[in-house]
Amino acid sequence: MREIRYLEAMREGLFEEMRRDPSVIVLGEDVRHSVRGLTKGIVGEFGPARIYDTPISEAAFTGLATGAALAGMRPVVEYQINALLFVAFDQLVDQAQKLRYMMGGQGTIPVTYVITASGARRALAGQHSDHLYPLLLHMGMKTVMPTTPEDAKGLFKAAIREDDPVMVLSPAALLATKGPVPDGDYVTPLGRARVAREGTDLTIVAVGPLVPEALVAAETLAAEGISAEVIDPRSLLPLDAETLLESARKTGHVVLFDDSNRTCGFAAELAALFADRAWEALRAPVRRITRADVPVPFSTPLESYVLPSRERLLDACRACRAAVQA
Amino acid sequence: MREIRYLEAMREGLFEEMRRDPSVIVLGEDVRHSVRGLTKGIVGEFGPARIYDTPISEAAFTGLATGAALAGMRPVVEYQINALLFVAFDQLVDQAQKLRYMMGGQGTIPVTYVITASGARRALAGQHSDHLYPLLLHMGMKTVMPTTPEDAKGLFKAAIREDDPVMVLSPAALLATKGPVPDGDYVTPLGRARVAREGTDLTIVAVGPLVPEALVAAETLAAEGISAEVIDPRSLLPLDAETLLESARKTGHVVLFDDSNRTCGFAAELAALFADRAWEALRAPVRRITRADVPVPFSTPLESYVLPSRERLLDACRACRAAVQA
Amino acid sequence: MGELTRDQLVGFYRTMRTIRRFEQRVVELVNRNDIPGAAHEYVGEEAVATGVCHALRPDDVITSTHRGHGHILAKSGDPRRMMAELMGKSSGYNRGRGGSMHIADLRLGIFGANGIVGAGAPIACGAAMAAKLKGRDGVAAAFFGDGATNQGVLLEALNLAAIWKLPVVFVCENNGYAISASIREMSPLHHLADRASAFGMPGDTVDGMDVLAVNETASRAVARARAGDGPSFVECLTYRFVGHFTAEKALGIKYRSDEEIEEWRQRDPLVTYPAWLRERGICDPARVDAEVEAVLEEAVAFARQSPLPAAEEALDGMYATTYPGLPARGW
Amino acid sequence: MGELTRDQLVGFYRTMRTIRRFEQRVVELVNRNDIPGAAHEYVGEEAVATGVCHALRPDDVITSTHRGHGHILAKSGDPRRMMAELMGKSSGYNRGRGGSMHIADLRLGIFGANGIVGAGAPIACGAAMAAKLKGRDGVAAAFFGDGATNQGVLLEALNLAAIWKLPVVFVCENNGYAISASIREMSPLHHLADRASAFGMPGDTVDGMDVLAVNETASRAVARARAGDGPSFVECLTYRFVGHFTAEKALGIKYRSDEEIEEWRQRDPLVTYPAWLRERGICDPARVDAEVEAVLEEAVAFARQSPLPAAEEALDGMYATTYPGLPARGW
Ligand SMILES: Cc1ncc(C[n+]2csc(CCOP(=O)(O)OP(=O)(O)O)c2C)c(N)n1
Ligand SMILES: Cc1ncc(C[n+]2csc(CCOP(=O)(O)OP(=O)(O)O)c2C)c(N)n1
Ligand SMILES: [Mg+2]
Ligand SMILES: [Mg+2]
Repeated sequence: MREIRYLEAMREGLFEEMRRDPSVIVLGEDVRHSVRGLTKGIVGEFGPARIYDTPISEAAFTGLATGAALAGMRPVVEYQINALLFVAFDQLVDQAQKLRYMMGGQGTIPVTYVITASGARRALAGQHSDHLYPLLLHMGMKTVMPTTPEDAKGLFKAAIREDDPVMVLSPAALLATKGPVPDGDYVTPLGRARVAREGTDLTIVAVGPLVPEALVAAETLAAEGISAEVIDPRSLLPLDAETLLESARKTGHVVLFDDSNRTCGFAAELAALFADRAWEALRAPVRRITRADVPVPFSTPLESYVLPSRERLLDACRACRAAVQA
Repeated sequence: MREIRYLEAMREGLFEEMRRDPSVIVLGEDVRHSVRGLTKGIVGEFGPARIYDTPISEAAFTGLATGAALAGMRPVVEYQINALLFVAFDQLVDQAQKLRYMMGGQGTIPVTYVITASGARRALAGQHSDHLYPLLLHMGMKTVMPTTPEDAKGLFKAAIREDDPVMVLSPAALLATKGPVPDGDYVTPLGRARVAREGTDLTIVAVGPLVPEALVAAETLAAEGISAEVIDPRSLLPLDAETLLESARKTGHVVLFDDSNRTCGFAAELAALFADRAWEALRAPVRRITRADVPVPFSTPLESYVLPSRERLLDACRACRAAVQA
Repeated sequence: MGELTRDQLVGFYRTMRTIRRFEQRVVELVNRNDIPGAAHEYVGEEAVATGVCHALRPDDVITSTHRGHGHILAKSGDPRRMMAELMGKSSGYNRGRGGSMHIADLRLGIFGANGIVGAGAPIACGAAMAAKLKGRDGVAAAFFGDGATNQGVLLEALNLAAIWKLPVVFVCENNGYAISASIREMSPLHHLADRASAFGMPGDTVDGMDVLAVNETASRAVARARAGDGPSFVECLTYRFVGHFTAEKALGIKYRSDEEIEEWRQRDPLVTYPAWLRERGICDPARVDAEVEAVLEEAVAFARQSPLPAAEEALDGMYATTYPGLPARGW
Repeated sequence: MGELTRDQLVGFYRTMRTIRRFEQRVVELVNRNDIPGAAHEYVGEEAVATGVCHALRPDDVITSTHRGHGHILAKSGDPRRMMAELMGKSSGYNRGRGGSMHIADLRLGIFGANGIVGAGAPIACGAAMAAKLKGRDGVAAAFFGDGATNQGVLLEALNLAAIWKLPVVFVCENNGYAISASIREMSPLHHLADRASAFGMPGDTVDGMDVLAVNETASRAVARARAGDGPSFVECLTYRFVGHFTAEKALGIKYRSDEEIEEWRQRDPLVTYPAWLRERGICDPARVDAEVEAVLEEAVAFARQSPLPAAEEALDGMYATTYPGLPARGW
């Protein structure tokens, strides 16, 4: 299979969907010149009527996408950073996400939101490094975070075709990674986890930019005689709980490796899930390795200390196994 | 001890703090005429320079409170409903909550936010019934939810004196309830849970408007021979984890009874906490009774189905005990 | 615009009368607890919704507010399904999920009442953009109050509509108050329409108690939008004769003088307009009144007879495409 | 306002030169990876921050933006602690926590750069309100870009300042672009200052390449605020000679013509103003240049020599009052 970069795979997906469906339009800041790279060349192929540079009015253009979607369009809205969700928050979670339900099931709101460089990049500090998916999950918004080029294209295309609002988070750390991507049209369905590595002793559920880290950690653990299974949920809502639980039931040991804040974060949700539904099988407490609950600091040593790290994951995995062997 | 209503206790607390500290000012919609009742009579006693009716500009007046606090004032900001946090979200969690940290610890931001009728009242539907504390906790904002008149006054006063942003949530369902309130000045410190009822077989952690429900349920359980301990965290962040864990270690059985959405909610955090730190003592899975993850519907049968109920709590408690006895 | 026909003139009255009587019944039903929750009545402001919506085509779109009944009725909303919704019945517009603040009928172009002040404005912009992109000449009207003119998203929406020349009419219902807050204190402007020029669009202030004046100004704005000339802002000076919501009395607050209320009541469109119709011999308003009564009688009866939804339905329909475990139950 | 003294005139130049050379060093240091992350340089816009901040008193407050170095230097920020912050050192203004987008010095009235467009404006309003309530005649200036004039919270803040007559000066740095988006397309207005009247305050448009013009207009606005006459809006027409941020070149995007850039460069205040000073015999700019060089040399040296913070400090200082378990660690 040909190998292409994650960002390029996303872009292919977007172009394919725009060719397929004339109701797909794109809105966002600097999308014509494509500061983020996702929309490069789009005006050339699709003309100015399908791509809109917006003013710095995130609340309004988010709401506009909702209205356009209710009226039959299929907007793709790009946000430059996670923090922009804050200023658009009411329009996202209190309008777009709620309207269909509140209207008694009338209409559909097929909007795809995409944050093309999601989460922390290096040294962007407190307002440019958040990874806010727990807030969206709490409010019921469908959210995916692909971690391979193949899934990036497949999940983005699936999101665009979905008749509900879907947030697509593309971790900044993965945009330049290369991987095999099938030719031709395909989608990766929402709601299916990916077993990134099989193992028998321990389940690591890793999210987004942490998946490659978890895979490296699994190699280290293998050398120590611990066979770790690494699961990439990739679709956070809907969540493929069965695949996660199955793995936990097999290994009896779970470590969560999550890129969001700790309190009421995604790892908390997973821990609650395992504690409830894999209870019988668990042979050690479920451990969470997450971000610390502070804004991401600027200086590199501070930043590294606050973000989840492979070292801490390894410690947690070892402790988790030791707990039982002891 | 004299018995007064919850809302009246809050109001006493506010007036006392305003007398005590001239830097306390009040901002919010309709606070002069006091649509919510908290600020009734305030203009009369303190004059118009300490109380401001705001335009419907939640983001801006939230930010204004931040700036005023950095410059030495101690603003109390009232929001009429939880949903107003959505439109002010950046100014709350990305500015007020983060600034001190991002500035390297310079300054203090002693703002108290208060939602005087928090959570669901009857039949206010999808945008007027949210209970959003998990979003705030995830972002590190100190948050309290008193459930008795005594705590309402004590925690509100403590919040006003706190040198950090604190959200005070007063559950709509409790505003009219009466209870003993000490005379004179006192505060209820943040970070201490309240054991609302002692018990030995099962720990129920109940939040906000659900505490009285849990106490009634505990009576029912008592009649069935199950001795339930009911804990009211009242301070959600900082959380008194030790009191919660101690109870869990004593009873070995935990049911969480929470008024927020389920996914990545407060009950998820607690379940993760117990699964991690009370692991050895737990004798059954930790069960969560929460809201369903849909906007609160309008019609009464639908609304009741979606909100956490005493019946479901009882079922969960019985199942939790049965799991072990079987 | 052209002359208004007799049918149109009578139609204005029928709509206004329907709104007034609908709201009066709502008050009764709320007070009797047959309608739960909060309802924000439109009593006194009927000429605004009527004048504007009669300037629209059936395929045009509106977004409404917390005070939405009038807009919805004026856009041909079915009083039966509205009343059923207010009572939380499964035959209601939203199958009982929405209640007063969320009534919608997408097929009639009613993109929903909205519980959040100002939030409907960008949604209207989106509907307008869709019409434009699909090569239709549809128009969207966004209703909002005086208080909403200080909500950021609304101001942002004005700018978006202007730069993209969207076919939108922004209808500001200036009833002088946001709950208890007088717009005189909440805005430095004498005419809220003066905000329009700062967003590059024409702004007009019109007597919102005069349905003909509202209709004329709205028709001009709609025609302008339909012709591709972009958005307009229409400020309608009006007044609510009642409290902010049905339950206001119980709060014991008073922020408007009796004289002020009385002055505005003198201009009640439900008094002045039928008098005008009668004087000119255009119709006998009493006939219309009787028709309206029958319609509302039936609406209330329909709503009463309809069943409540089954509790378990509460988890349906959140998503157009659903998956196992979605939405999460709370137990 | 009165005549400017020779010291003041020279001071303007010293500030502008400091900003220019500071930013040029920042570019070098970013390119060498001595400064991590993103820096948004103020090159070309020096006359704005300088003209405005020299109209302020030390106890006045500013709120700044993502492009904040110029504002902070002009408000007497210490280049050493700024440079240290940019390098993430513990001697930096924010002890390494903030970096370019969050530099603050509360004692100098610098209430922070800000990573969110428009977010500083209401914070400035709060500082202004506090000054007023404390009976001081302090003033707050809020800096923001052309792009920020379409952000809801900024528009809301204009209104708040107007109705409460807060002593605020809203300083719009119109450099023509928000990243790649031309304000010509993003706003229907020719003069952004025209938005001011819609919020009940005077709006002026001034040549932002002319430090004297900026200072004069800003001084008027500040005097007005200080006298209790309320807020003003000052639009400064300016231009950034460089990319949106240091890394822009790597993106390979082009949204401004070479001619346009060249035209503006002709008006470089770091060329025109020292020439004017020299012509008038007010001072020898080369002397100032040498002083500035020495200051910046020392700032870079100071920053380089300073230690990085210890990793564990990352969990300190989030709260003024802390509790067991707060903030939660991630492991
Ligand atoms: C963003 C937001 N802020 C506050 C509220 C609470 N609230 C509901 S209606 C209302 C007053 C609205 O005033 P206006 O826009 O003038 O409309 P009117 O009620 O006068 O029709 C307020 C403050 C809300 N629903 N949404
Ligand atoms: C609310 C918000 N939206 C978008 C961004 C991303 N962003 C950072 S700077 C910028 C452009 C700002 O333009 P302008 O206000 O004109 O300031 P300038 O950069 O020209 O000084 C954008 C879009 C942001 N930081 N905050
Ligand atoms: Mg009003
Ligand atoms: Mg700009």
